[in-house]
Amino acid sequence: MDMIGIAIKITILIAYAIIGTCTGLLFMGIGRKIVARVHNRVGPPFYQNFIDVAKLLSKKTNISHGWIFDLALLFSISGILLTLLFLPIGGVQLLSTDGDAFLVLYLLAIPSLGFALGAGASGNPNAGVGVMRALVMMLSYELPFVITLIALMIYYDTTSLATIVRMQSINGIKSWAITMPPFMIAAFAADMALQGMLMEQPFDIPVAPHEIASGPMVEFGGKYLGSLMLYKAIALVAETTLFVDLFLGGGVVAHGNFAFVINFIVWLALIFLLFALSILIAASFPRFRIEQAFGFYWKYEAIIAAISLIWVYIMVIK
Amino acid sequence: MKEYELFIGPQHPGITGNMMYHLWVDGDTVTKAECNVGYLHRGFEKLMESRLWMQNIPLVCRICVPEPDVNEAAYSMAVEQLMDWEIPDRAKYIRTIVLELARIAAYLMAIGSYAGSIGIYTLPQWSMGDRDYILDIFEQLTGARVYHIYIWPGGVRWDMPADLPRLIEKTLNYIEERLKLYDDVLFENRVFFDRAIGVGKIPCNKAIEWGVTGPNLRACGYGYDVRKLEPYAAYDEIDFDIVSYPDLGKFDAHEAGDVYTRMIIRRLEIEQSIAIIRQALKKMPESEHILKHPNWLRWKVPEGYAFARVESSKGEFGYFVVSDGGLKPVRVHVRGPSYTHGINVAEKLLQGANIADVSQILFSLDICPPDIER
Amino acid sequence: MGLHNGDKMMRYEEWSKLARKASKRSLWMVHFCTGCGAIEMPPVMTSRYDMERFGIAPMATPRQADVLLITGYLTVKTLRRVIQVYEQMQSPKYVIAFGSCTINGGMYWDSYNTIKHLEKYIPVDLYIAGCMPRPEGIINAFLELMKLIDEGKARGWERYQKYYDKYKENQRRVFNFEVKEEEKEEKEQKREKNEEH
Amino acid sequence: MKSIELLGKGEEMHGRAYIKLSADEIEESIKKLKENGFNHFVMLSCVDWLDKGKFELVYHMWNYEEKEHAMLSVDIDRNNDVMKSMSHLFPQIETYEREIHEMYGIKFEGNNRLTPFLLENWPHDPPMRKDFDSKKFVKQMYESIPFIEGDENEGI
Repeated sequence: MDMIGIAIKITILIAYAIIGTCTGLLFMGIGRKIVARVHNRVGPPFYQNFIDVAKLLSKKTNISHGWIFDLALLFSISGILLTLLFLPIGGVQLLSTDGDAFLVLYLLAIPSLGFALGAGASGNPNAGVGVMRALVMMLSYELPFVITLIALMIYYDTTSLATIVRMQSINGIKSWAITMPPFMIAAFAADMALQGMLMEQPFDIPVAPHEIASGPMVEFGGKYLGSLMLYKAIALVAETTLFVDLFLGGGVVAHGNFAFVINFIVWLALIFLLFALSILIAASFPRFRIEQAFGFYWKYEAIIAAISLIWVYIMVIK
Repeated sequence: MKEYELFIGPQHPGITGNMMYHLWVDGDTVTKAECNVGYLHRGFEKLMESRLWMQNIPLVCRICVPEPDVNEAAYSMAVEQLMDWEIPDRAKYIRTIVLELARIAAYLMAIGSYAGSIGIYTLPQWSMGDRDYILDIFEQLTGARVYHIYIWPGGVRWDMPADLPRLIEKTLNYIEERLKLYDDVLFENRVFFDRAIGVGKIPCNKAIEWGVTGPNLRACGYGYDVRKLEPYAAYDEIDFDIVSYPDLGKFDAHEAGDVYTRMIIRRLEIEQSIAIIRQALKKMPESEHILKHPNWLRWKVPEGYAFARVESSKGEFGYFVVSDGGLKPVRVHVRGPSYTHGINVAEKLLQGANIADVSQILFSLDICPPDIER
Repeated sequence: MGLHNGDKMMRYEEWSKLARKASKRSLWMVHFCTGCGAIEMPPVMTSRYDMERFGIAPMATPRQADVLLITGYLTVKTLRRVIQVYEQMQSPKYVIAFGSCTINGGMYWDSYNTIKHLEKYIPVDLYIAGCMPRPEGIINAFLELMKLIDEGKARGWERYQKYYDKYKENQRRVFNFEVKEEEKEEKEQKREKNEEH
Repeated sequence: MKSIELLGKGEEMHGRAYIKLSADEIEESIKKLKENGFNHFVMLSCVDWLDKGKFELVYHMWNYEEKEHAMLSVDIDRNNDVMKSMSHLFPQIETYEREIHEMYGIKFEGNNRLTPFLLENWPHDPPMRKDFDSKKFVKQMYESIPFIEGDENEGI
């Protein structure tokens, strides 16, 4: 590849990182505002999260707990950025390969593992319990999510995310996967899995403040916490984008020369709606215990996902 | 995973104030719990021995922070017993109203903080905001939001303003409306049932022996309430029924003495308190509001032992006052309700509990550390 | 960040001005109810007074927080934890003390277990007077603290670093309940009085 | 009153039974009352009578059925402050005895948990005793600690 090509790729990479963080932080801020309205109060300004990150990054002392602690955070952020690169955003996918639907699933696990590594290195028992819970949570929500993913792959006969998005965008909204009955129930299962990925109630078990004092984050402070917030912002975008890509046609509604602008806006609106739905659910439910969450995913959600899988299989055979 | 130690508190969101539980945890199960209190010990009982009888009134209300009025009432009643005073009828009714308003405020706080402990942050926001309207009533009546110093030996400090009943009625109506929303969010929430039913059960046959009182005892199926056992203020003239375990009104009864039942009892007693206040406002007679005091600086209280008890939102509050006929009390000993269920009972309930449930068990017991430590 | 070198001092100054602007609008406080003033914290945090408007939020652990609220009297036992919490917080960090009991002991002036002057043990950036301070007072204090941060005057944490030994000595004395014997002096004073008579 | 009848002595004081007992009788009396419906142990208080040279322990018991309150009072010598522990009868007595041990220095034989309870690291006399002068202590301890001097413009 020539130099110009590499330069363009790097520029786009930086643009992705900036778009990812800014969108994530903005949405988190608007989310706080929405939750505040539910709570009957005014709430912080929508740009509050930018200020928070700026403040955390400008802290003067930053206590590290060894090189694993430092490295783990880097691990998480690079993992989540890589995930973002593999996801089609408004139909545009930066990196692609065959079977990237599986790849994304694995890449999404990397940040959690990095997180676990860092929290483990901090040596706080609360963090240890939190990490255990986070790993169990990952194990629980992956099952229904993978089943729905397999259903999609069988239906579209591909393992490439880009193909799934392209197939769904042929006729605009009408061809989105969510318009089909089997995928409606699959989308429900996947949305619950998304709730777990975003760590919102009733699945905010790994970071429960009243139980384990915010779990893995307990020893993070200053710049480390700031980086963690950046990671969370990107993760929010990546996880909701995955859902949009799988069920909502990646937000692709227009084709043509400048269609990507429209698609980008539709994508933004869709991930925001998903995020808003998630925080509204969070505002009205208590949290589960870990074994209850596990049971919920493996009993009810997995069965729902399996029904959709069988349904899709019958449809495909016919 | 090998056994490890966990400290819940004193700086921890999942603790009911400034106290600490030292937990030994194996996997997810607590194998041993030890309560560590004393973070709020101000030595009130020592301070009271060196102050005049009237000077103690501003001190006693600091003993239970969420519900200060019960302390003033209990101390005043103990002094009245020693002085052989019968307080005016109007003062009795005003005391009833103030104590019940304080009870509603304390329950709103308890329910809110419980809801926070299981992760539903909407309810604390609502209930604390609504509690503030009750504090507004207190502000109009007594001049202060939290520490009122309103109930005095011999009656109440000043008469109730003529327009206050209207404000009280308005606030009560508002809170009744809001309770329906609370039901939707917490008390009829499926996840709440999953979390709370069968968790943190007080063994009902042991409850009395362990010294459990108040709503926690009523959740075990014993309908004991100091308001009925030893009626103080105007409770003997007011018609109300005690809420106790199997009869939970519109809510389903599940298991006796668990977190669910304890919280439902609190929820129902808010409605009961509202009914009591309405009756008291209707029946309130016109008379003096306070007896004439002797000069406070030379006020000697006759010799003797007196014990006064009041039903607070947390349980039975008792004041044991000993006088040797002097200017100052010889001894004032406070029985805080949390003294039993915060230390002994909580230690026993936490043993074998899941660490996810530790916080909700503590909040559902409604432990108030200042009344343990004083 | 990290531009602590002398030649980059100008840029550091400019940067720290920006940092102060950010940190004044995002004050996170430790969730620690040290005394009875904590009863007025829920109303301030929740729907009626809503301090999240100003970017103030409660945080579960001291590592994540900027502001330590001392809500009322402190017993010696709590002071030990407060200092632990304060030292775990990451600077810049601020301390707001509530109520008259942190200023001079308030109504607990003769109690054997409460410390009387908080500023002998940790640096205090701001006091709120009253027992107890009203929610409006608390919000006002936060606004005042924001002003101080903006002007670069809230530097209690630098003071703590500078006089660390003195603070530690005071803390050691109070933790061990060290009684300073003044009996000799008292006796001498009495003797002098007697002689005068 | 039922408790006075049961134990054969005592007087009524402001509607409650006040029964003076000796240290040997107390365990039997509490047991007897517990069997006869006094199943709620309210509290255990201690009063320091400095001029009479004794500590008075008061065991409060409550009968839910009869709605009766009994105060069982025991005197112990101020110089020989040892008492038998009653914590096997009601579990919460253990906590009260811990507190009284800390605040008055009374030793309870048979209570294995007489560890520091409210205070930490307390090297002086038990503070609730009448001969412990709180004001003098505050003056000697808290007031003697100096303020941190320094430049006015630094901090604060």
